[in-house]
Amino acid sequence: MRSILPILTVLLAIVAVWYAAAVWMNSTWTYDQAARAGVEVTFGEVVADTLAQERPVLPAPHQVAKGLWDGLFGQKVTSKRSLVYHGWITLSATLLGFAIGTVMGIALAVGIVHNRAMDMSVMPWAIASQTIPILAIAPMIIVVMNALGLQGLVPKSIISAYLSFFPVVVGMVKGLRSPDAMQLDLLRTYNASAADVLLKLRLPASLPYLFASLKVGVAASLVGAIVGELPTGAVAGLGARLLSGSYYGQTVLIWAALFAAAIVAAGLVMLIGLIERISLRRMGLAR
Amino acid sequence: MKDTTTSAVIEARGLGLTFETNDGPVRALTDVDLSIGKGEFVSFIGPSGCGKTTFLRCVAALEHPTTGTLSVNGMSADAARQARAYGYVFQAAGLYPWRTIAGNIRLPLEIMGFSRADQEERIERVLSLVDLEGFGKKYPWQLSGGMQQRASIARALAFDADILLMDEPFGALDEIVRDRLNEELLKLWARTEKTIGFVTHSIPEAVYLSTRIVVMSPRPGRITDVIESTLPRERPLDIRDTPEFIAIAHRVREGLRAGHGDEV
Amino acid sequence: MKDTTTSAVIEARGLGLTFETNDGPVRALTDVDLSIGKGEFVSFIGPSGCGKTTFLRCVAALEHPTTGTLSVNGMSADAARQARAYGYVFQAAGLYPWRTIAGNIRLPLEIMGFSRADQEERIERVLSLVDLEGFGKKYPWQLSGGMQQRASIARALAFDADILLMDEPFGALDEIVRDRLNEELLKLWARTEKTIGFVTHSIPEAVYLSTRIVVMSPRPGRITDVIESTLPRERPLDIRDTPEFIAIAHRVREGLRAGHGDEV
Amino acid sequence: MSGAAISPGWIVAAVIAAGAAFVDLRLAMLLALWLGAWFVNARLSRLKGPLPRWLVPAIFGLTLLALWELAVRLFGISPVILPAPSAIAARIAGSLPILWADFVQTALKGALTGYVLGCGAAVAVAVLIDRSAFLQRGLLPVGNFVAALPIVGIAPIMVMWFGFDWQSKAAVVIVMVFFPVLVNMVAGLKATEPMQRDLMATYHASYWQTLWKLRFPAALPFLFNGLKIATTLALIGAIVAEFFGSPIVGMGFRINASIGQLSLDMIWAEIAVAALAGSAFYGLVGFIERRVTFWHPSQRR
Amino acid sequence: EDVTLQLKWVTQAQFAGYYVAKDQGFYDEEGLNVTILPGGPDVAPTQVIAGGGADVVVDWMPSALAAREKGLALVNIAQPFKSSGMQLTCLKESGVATPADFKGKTLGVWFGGNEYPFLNWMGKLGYATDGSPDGVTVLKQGFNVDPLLQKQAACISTMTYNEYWQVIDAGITPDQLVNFNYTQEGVATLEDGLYVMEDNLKDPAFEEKMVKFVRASMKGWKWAEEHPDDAAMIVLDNDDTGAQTEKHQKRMMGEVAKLTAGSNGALDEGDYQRTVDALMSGGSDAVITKAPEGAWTHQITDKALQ
Ligand SMILES: Nc1ncnc2c1ncn2[C@@H]1O[C@H](COP(=O)(O)OP(=O)(O)OP(=O)(O)O)[C@@H](O)[C@H]1O
Ligand SMILES: Nc1ncnc2c1ncn2[C@@H]1O[C@H](COP(=O)(O)OP(=O)(O)OP(=O)(O)O)[C@@H](O)[C@H]1O
Ligand SMILES: Cc1ncc(C[n+]2csc(CCO)c2C)c(N)n1
Ligand SMILES: [Mg+2]
Ligand SMILES: [Mg+2]
Repeated sequence: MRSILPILTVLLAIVAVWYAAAVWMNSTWTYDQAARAGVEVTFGEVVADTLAQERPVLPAPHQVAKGLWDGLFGQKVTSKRSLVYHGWITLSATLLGFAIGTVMGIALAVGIVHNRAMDMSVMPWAIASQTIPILAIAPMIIVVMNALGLQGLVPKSIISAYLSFFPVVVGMVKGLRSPDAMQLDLLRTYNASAADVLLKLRLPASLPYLFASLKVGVAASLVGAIVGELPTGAVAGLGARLLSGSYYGQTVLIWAALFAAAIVAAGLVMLIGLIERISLRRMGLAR
Repeated sequence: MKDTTTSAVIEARGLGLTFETNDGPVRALTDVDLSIGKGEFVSFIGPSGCGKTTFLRCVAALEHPTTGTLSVNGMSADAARQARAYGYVFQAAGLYPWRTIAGNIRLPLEIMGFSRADQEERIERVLSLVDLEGFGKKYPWQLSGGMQQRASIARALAFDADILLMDEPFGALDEIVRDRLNEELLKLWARTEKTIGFVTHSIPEAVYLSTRIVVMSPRPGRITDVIESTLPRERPLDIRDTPEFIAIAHRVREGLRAGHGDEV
Repeated sequence: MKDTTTSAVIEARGLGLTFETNDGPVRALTDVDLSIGKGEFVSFIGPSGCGKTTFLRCVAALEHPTTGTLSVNGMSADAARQARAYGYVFQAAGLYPWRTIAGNIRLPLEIMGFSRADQEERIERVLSLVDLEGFGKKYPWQLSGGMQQRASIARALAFDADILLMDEPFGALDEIVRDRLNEELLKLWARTEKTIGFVTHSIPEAVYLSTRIVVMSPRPGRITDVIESTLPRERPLDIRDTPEFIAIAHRVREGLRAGHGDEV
Repeated sequence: MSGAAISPGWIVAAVIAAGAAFVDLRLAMLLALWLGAWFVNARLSRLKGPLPRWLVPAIFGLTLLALWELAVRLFGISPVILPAPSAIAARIAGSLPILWADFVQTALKGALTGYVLGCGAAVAVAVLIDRSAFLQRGLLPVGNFVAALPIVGIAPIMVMWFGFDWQSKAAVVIVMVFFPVLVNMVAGLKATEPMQRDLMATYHASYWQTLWKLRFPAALPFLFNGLKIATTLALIGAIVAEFFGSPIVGMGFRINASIGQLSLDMIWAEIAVAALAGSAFYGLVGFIERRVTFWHPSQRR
Repeated sequence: EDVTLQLKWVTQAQFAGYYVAKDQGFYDEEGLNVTILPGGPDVAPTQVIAGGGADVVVDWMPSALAAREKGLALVNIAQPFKSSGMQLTCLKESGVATPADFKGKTLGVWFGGNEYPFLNWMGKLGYATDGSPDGVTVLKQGFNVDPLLQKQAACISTMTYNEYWQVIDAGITPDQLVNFNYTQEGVATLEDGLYVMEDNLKDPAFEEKMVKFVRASMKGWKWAEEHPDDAAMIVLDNDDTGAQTEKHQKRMMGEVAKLTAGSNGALDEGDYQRTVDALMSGGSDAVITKAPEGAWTHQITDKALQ
């Protein structure tokens, strides 16, 4: 609750800057149109016009808010014009992808930490895999998966997992290696098995890294899910909304979809933050 | 021949260890010859940096000697570690911050597969042995330095290994508690016939506890003197006022001073 | 009236501190009344967990008392901290792993804006004071436990604060080094007229060093006895064999035992 | 560990390969190649010295390429679905000037500029957030929100705002790398121990002194996590942003234009350049990390 | 029988015929169960059909022929679009009135297989497209008309039925614009045709299926031409993104009807030859280097249109 005031302050500042920027960025069009029509415009008219354009360069906050409101609450959630409907489609692919990516990422990190051969060979190629522009191979992934008889949620989730596993690997490799020498030595004196070292030392010690990675990973998952929507003809989901808004120059629609996506992402990140706080507290690490 | 090797629980011959560091090698141990028999209580004393910790770590197979041979329980140090032959108390408490005190003591018990009931029972016992009843549910950072150290002693005692390696376990304790724990340790030793390697900086403590006192000296770390204690096994606290005790303590102090002398 | 407050460097009245923990409050300090004058050397002794560290932390304004008042140098503890009135030696070494030993000692000097040349000179001086010449370029993990502790003492001495708060600084050192450092500390104290608060577990150390010895007792942490030393300011090491010394030590031991008694 | 060479795992693997031979001989060949290479690598990785550091990943990569080539040939995969590595190599050799021009446009101008600015901004904001509890509570949620905007949505907007050239790509990269670096840096700035902070308090170190001498070094292991993840994101970001409008040069442009021509060899040639550049960039950041966080347990194996 | 159709672009009136055929039950009458997959900027229909993701695709002839030369044997089995709808739309105020004014100007072009007619045209006009001073500056344009509105480009590519109207809707009047229609400039290439894999055609069952499909699809197209508003509504019903507007789709249907008018589905050999000539005339930039063989067939339409 204490955060309400700061958030509001920051939001207010942003909205103020935003309005100013909207007037500034959209005024070119206003002046151009006036020149084309051969009329003079006063500053007041310019301001009024810039905040109500149909295809603004930067839509005014209230325009986006209205677009968001219409999209979220303006219709039945099952309607194709509802952002809730599209958001849900994207969210489900995100969650599945995130789950796959996280499990894969942790598994790979565990392998890398425990196996020298894997450490040396997998990591460079995991890095290389991430430099492949996803939008370029997404269509191929979809085509190949399609040939394997997989359609719908799964191919999108695979792309989403592909983007999210990497931050998890990088963070977890570091986290799993973060216990100091004495903490490891202690377990060696017990001749603890590798599994024990993992479960009782490396995993708990890696938690701060894990949560930082998960936050990045879940945001990446969402991007992956949205990207994954494009090569399937972008029929539904926030990615489809973004793209179709873009085709028809419906700037407000783009921004509303963009905000919906960001709300989903921020919600997921906050959820992970919450889990982080709870688990750190339960482990006595929150001080 | 066979006899001597089986009775020597820890046997070091020409042991040496050199660390490579950013500004040249550091000879932490050279030419250490030492044989510790079953049921002995051997203390290591010497100026800081003389290699006491390093030697204990070699015995525990946490460090690998660069020269010489070392056997523990008739096998290699590593094999002994794998047979869980010893309990080790580190110089710093090293409790896991995400586990409560009881959880920290439970750690080795879980790993070694003790039953749940047995775990609880042992935790209770060692907590009271080190005077920490009622602190089981606290986290390490909620304890004072001395309490943390006692918790780490409790952790090493919990699983009853035959060999105990203790690196300045009582360093952060006041005299009274220290006396009490010294007595407890002696009782435990007498009862269980454990073999104990014990690093300390206190001469009276070394003399009071040990059957043998190893005096070490630094740069390079080596053994300069080994003093056999002539005190009886049964040792009430006031044995420390006997002339015999004072004589041994004197000899240790001389040894220590000599070690310091040739370098300061 | 004015006079007494200015001459008391540290003045605690009815000081109390209670920690809130997951299983109930812990009363670490209650009703502590203590006044330490300029140039005094006050030792704190008591069983582990009795609140010695907590008291020192209150004086250093690292912990905030829940009841009572505390003034340092005539101002609030926090103001004194901000005036960099003291050097603090923690119970654990707490060196920064990314700095060499010299770098760690340089840390407060950088922060307090000493000139480069002055820094080098001071580092050299304190390194030799704690017998660590030649280890300036090593990293903390390359040092033994005792060496790390000495490095942390050097760090606190480097910037010459008027008040020194030392939490078991010599805990991990052997008797010889400890004696030497005790002597050095006394010399430093005599030379500089610093006010020193010193936590120790060693009764002889407390008696040898202090002008006053504060005996504490746990649960709840409180002062049970304050013993004025009648020893002269000039103290050769062999003062420890004088009857006067032994008498004071005896009184301290009795006080300690009493503190233990009413809880065990 | 030492017995791994003939451990049950290997026997199981061999049996699987043999079993596969009954199903499909081609599959068995691929499996056998894979297992053989892994076996060699498992051996090599136990050697000491700098050689395995390079050899092992190289063998691993070559194996992947060999498997790929073999699979394409054995299963007769159409070159418009997946070209063979040999075809890609031929294309690379034949198009060096184009690839270089694209690389300069996308990787150097777009990705690198954006990376530097974005990471810098994230570190600065992390410090700001850390500095004031007010901002911490106000800015972090808003920052989470703004920085989680999906690239697909922001790229067209950036093109509209900053034009078709590399500036808009750099802007996309800034937004993309911002979040991972921010999150890691914020976590890193929290990662000091109470006693380390207390020590600074006893010196009455100023905020900036504490930041510079304690929290920043302590945050470095986390920061580098973010910086490493950001290297790959920067490249993807710059390339993908070109899909939404670009001059007729650039890696993303080339990939996008080649899809219509079904020149998959060209697409993969660009991907190869991206992978190479990305790995080199990542390697560089990793190298710097090893240099400056040498003291962290994870670097002291 | 199942048929999967991959479109070249998103669900819009450009593909009304197929949606109408499905909605009005024309496919059902033929006993076909047709799945229509929308496309988009990230969907290359050629790749989808190569990967087995579709039986038949809607594509433009330049990219189909380019794919054929790359070894993907695509065959045109029907050509519902008679004329080309592509044009270059310029703002008058940027100083473009005739092709002679292009020099030094920035022109927006769609890539991804759609750039060939443009490159061919520039070749004919003698403009370099590599950024050299005497030529034109080419931008790979995104998917909307913003570059024109923001004056980032003097001209952009538009379709008569889509982007052009977006410019108008944005508030620019037709008299402030100059249009260069590819057909009028004599560089038109054939647009939306139906393509299948050559090998499949040898299978009589597949052939039979395609006959039914083309017949029903053309029926759909002709229905759409006659009922443009209803067709637009059918398209809207099938748009899963919910981003299309009624006004825009109705107008698009009206324009699309002009392009499909005059085609009964069978490919006109003359049109084909013009397209091939245009594509081969590009010199070093030529899209195809040799005249394609067997790139089209009347085998299906002949049977379908009996
Ligand atoms: N952060 C904390 N949270 C909760 N309880 C604490 C905390 N710090 C200390 N305590 C408790 O306060 C009491 C006093 O602790 P303190 O560290 O002052 O003891 P000490 O006298 O320094 O002991 P030692 O000699 O063992 O260092 C102990 O019971 C301890 O458990
Ligand atoms: N990891 C290491 N790398 C480099 N040098 C080391 C390392 N560990 C210890 N040393 C050096 O080895 C020597 C012996 O150290 P050791 O820890 O065994 O001393 P110690 O006798 O236990 O001292 P203390 O009583 O202070 O704990 C010291 O000079 C130390 O600097
Ligand atoms: C990547 C890509 N960019 C542009 C087009 C051009 N295009 C062809 S049909 C159509 C819809 C009509 O407005 C458009 C825009 C394309 N096909 N693919
Ligand atoms: Mg040691
Ligand atoms: Mg303490």
